[in-house]
Amino acid sequence: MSRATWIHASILGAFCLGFGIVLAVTDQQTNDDIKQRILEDKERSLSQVLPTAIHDNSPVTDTIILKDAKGEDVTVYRATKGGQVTGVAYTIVGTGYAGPIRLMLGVDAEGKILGVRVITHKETPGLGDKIQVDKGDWILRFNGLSFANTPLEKWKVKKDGGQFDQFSGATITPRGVVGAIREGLHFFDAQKSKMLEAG
Amino acid sequence: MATPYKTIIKDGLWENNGVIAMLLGMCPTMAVTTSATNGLGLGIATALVMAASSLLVALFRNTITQEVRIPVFILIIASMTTLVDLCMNAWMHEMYKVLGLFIPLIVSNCLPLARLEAFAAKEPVGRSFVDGLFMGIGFTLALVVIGAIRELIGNGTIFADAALLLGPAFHFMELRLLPADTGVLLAILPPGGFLVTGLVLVAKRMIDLAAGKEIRMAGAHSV
Amino acid sequence: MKLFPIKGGIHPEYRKELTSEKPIVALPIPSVLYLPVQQHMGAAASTVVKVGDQVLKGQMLARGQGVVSAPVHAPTSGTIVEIAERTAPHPSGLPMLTIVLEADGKDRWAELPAPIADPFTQTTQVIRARVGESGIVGLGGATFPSAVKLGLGDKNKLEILLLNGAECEPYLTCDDRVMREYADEVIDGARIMAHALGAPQVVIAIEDNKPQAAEAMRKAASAQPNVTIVGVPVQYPMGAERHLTQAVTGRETPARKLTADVGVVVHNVATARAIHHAVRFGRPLLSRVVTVSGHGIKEPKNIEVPLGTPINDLIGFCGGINGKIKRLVSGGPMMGQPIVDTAVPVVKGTSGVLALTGDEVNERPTQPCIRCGTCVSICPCGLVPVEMAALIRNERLEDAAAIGLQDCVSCGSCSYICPSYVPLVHYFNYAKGRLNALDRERRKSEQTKALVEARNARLERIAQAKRDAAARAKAQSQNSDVNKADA
Amino acid sequence: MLIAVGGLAAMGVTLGALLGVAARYLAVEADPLEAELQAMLPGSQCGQCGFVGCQQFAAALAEGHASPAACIPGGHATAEALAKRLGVSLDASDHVETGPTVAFVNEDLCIGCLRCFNECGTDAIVGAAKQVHTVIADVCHACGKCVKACPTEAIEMRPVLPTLATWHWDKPGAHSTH
Amino acid sequence: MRIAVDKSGPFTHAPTSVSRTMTLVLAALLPATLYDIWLFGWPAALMFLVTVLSCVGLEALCLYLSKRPVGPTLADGSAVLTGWLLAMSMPPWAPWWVCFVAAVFAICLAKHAFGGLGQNVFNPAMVGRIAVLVSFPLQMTTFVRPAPLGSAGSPGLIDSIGIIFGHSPMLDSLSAASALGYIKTELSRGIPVSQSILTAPDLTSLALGTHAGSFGETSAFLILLGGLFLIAKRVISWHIPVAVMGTLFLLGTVFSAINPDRFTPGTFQLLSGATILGAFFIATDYVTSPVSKSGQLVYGFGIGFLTWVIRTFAGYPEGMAFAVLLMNALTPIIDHHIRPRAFGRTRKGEPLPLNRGNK
Repeated sequence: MSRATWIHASILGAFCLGFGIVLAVTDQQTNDDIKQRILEDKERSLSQVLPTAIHDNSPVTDTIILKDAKGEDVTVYRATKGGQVTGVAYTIVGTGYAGPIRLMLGVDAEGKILGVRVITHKETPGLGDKIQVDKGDWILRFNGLSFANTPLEKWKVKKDGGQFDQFSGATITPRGVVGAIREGLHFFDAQKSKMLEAG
Repeated sequence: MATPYKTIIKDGLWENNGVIAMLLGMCPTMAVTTSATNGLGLGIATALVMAASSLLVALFRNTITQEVRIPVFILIIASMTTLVDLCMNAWMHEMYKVLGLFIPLIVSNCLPLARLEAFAAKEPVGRSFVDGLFMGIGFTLALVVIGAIRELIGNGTIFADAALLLGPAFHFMELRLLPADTGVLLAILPPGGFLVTGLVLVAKRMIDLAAGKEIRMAGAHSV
Repeated sequence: MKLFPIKGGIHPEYRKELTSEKPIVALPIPSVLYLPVQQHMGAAASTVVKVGDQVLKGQMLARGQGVVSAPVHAPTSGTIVEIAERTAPHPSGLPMLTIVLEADGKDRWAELPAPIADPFTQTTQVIRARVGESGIVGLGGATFPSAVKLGLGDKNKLEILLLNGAECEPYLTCDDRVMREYADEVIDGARIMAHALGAPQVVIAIEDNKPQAAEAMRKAASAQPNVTIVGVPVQYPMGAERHLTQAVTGRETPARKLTADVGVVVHNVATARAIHHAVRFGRPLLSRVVTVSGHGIKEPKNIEVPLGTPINDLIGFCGGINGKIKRLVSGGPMMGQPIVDTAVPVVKGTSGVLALTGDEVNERPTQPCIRCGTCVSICPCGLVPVEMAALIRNERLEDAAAIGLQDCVSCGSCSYICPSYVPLVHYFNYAKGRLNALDRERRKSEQTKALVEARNARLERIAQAKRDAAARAKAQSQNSDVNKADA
Repeated sequence: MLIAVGGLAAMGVTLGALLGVAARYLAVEADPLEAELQAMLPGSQCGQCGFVGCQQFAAALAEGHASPAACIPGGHATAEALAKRLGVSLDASDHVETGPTVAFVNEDLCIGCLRCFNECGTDAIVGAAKQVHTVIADVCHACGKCVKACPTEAIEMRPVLPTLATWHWDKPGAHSTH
Repeated sequence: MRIAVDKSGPFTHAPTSVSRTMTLVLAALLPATLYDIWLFGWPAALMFLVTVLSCVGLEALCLYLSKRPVGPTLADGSAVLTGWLLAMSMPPWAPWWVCFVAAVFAICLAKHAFGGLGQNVFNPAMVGRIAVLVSFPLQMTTFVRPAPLGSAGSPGLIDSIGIIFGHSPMLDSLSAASALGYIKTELSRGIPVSQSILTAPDLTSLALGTHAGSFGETSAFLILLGGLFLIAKRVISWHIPVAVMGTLFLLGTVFSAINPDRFTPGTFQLLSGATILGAFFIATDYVTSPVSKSGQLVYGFGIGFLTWVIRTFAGYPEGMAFAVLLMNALTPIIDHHIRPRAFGRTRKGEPLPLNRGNK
């Protein structure tokens, strides 16, 4: 190979090496911070369905994996206080108008809903997105409900004979959300013993 | 050869603006301008990357041979983008959560590469830095304007969530100008990006025409 | 006889009733006749008379030049008073060499060539020569020298002589009247032509809106087993050569070929009559039947007009102009040409003189095209006029040519039907002319290049020759120096 | 981490070498476009395009510094061909349509000096010393060099008027009346 | 006499004009419109007026701004037609501002930004409809049950002004889903089409409009008559309507036969979702459809196919408007590739071989 070829090769090689080192160093420097941030993110979102008052642990790290009715793995985050499980949170999926709606459901040890939040959805903006907490308080009406205080046949939207309002223009989205929560409570009932086993 | 600073700044902000004159970097423009805040965030990140890469390229411009310049430029842009990405993630996490998805897009934005080729590879360090910076600021301005219009029409707000990006001190920027749920949603959906960008282009041409300037037709390269 | 459909076409308002019942009347010989030397497609004829010459009726004034050309004869006896450039019967209004003949009023015949007693025993060459020297051209309007067209049988095996009596242009009734009044002459001419062409069969196509003409022709042809009269549907442009061929025979003439290539030659009925006169009586083409019509004419008429008669005289003979006219047209309203000056003469191709009022023309300002596609569905040539016009508007002439501009026969159907009044045909005429001009430029550019190269080569040769001569001279002088030194 | 950095550097060296080799073996010699464009020009070196000669004009065209419409003797046909080859659209405003012209010798002023005769690239001028010269209109390509060469201003460029053979309809809307 | 010559032939012209064409289309729409106004009462009449007047007003404004003659161009009737068709595609009680925004998109954006009549790539009325459908899904999917003028459920003029111009919320009890929307909703909760179609409006009801739906959907029968009138008057040809409806019917019938639980039958596809309005009046828009007949067949097939796909698989229950816009985008390509066969040439444009059809 000629001299010129070696020059090109060494220039590009040198730049690669140099920037490689720079990036490696930066990565080292930021790695811990980034991990910390991600943890904080998760904690913050979990805190919406598992109020900080009911636990003294970090639910993000206290997880168990259970199988749902369909046999799929579900990660359950557990809130404990003094070693007692006070609440659990897990992801539930409902079928919306435009695809799956993923929600995080928090339930206390008695099976009462602590909170529900939407994680992702593809519903029509302005119509189906009222299930988001920042677009309306519809999702908050589930707080405190359980199979104990609301009979099973009422866990439907009004149109289907249940007790939950649909919002104007959209029936399918609320129906999907209500259905998902109903299934989520069934899941809690079925796996209650495993969930509440002291970690 | 040295271009006056004034021309560099004017070019970056208006005459040769990356988005509304050269029609470069349309992909991030369309993707992030659903709100003014998003536009601002990506704009700032892009400006940082551009200023840093212009500086570096100008610094090494006599070392880099013609044959390998493109890979080196791309390497520099990619490295700067990764740097910004990492640093933002670590230390400006709220902003990162809003923009994280779009920051890697800076690599594929052809505006930085275009400026490296057209300017930084030929001009001295100081001027190149200013060019990169002001091209970036021009890009930011265009994104903010397009974002603001889309946000206003589509959602009735301007700079919503600015505090998430800039810190709690900037809550005052968050304006709601129309009642909730009355926006023309189309504006914040993808077609709205094209429509509003088109209208902004028209506006620039009309201003230029009114100022008696000759309209240059830009070749539309977009990535 | 089984007919075949043709694609597209329109049904304009025909307004033939203005003149269809008016028998052909002869125009009195005008005092002065203007005879352009080119009244046909091809090369202009060259004058064989000079100013001051006394000429007799039927005497040749200008001789055809080359293969595709036709002579011009004196329509009456008189004196040549001028041979000069005068406004041609052409939309450009440009001048053309014109022989001006002052009639002496005596209308004395020159000595004519002997009649061909039995043309059916003569060779094609004899008939063609007679037709050629008689100055006969296609009288339907195309004015292609008929003798050339009669020679098509040499190369092609022809089956049908298709006599075009469709007369699909609105207003015009000259062919209609000729068929009604001179059916025998037309049939005889057609048979002579078929003989010359070697075509075994003659089909005479007449649009169904001329039943009397068809009847007259049928009667005249009753004794001729190889002559068939067919009625074709009333559909413009049925009279276009290729379309008529397709309607009657079902044969579609390939692009850039002639109908003769599919075994058919088309001639106009009036041409057949002219050939009958030339062959049977030796009379050259001196006059033709012209329809003078339109609501702007006081008394519309069909007139047998000596060639060279100024259009002014024709209008005067019809009582003059009636009220305000919008357009003055030579030929039919669809494919005719505007008349620039009423002083221009009737020539061999003038089938009509129309003075049209605003109502008849129905001209309106052009509106934006709404892409309704009507022009596409009615185009008898299967073209996309809307797209061609758009390309031409943007000066993309080559692209317009690529999608069929040169296949356009300028029938005018698209312009006629356009609800936005876009002058489509005008665009095509412009583009065709411009493309021709560009072609000339291109040829000239090539010629220039060749000339420049030739000149450079010549200069180089001269320079080389000079250098050689100088070298030789130097060598010689050196030699002589050496010689001197030796000496 | 070290592996990643090392890998990146190694990739840089390899790709750099490859590019270097490619630059050597795939180098394009001269611009073939220029030669092609020059071949399309009349070659009369008249200089009306503003360049010294046809070769310089072709070079400028290839680099995009000249308008394809600048060649006057080439006319519209050449302009279109050049524009097509260059892949640019011929803006109507690029081309000042002056119409074709042809040189004409005023016989009263011509002194038969032969200067124009020597200038003419296409041998369109005929004449001999001390004889009045004439232009063969068909061969004249309107370069205008003879006009400049004439010491007595006996030559002028006259527009070529349309004839019955060359006339065609104007573009609709180009003029309100004819 | 010398005469100025400014124009080549022909020197006669058919008694046609753009405004005549537009008037015929409007006439064809009139019976259906009157029927619809009767069916949905005063609010519908106001909605119709607002939409049409907005379009005409905005057209005038755009013409004025672009310094073009306002009067003569307005007289071509194209703005009225756009407004009319737009109104036909709206829910009968759509609020005024939805209509106005739709008109802005239709006239200013879809039509004038492209250069005005004849220059637009996309069907203006459908651009207007899609823009508001995407932007205001609530208002655009709230349909009322028919309550003919004079009947108990029909609001008076004053109330109607409140409904269209005020903020009086529409009573939920009055609202109902369109037929296609109903089927889709039921399907999403697991009720098979074969079952829900029994409770959906039947074919007679669909044809006569005695069910909820957009303006142009609820008068299918009269729209069909109007369409046939246009074909008879040669304003439109049969190619596009037949291709659109034929494709839709065929796909519906075939797939319904394969799986009646998932797919609605062809007849239902034809009569619901303003198919007939779309096929005869929307898809046949001159400006945005191909000019050649064979191109029109391809275009119509594309609309039918896309409509079926969108209705069956996509998020919106009605798909005609989207399908029309998508095929509008393909019109230039269709026009480029599908031309009529030129006389004497093959489809590829080569001259015909000599002995074809000869002997």
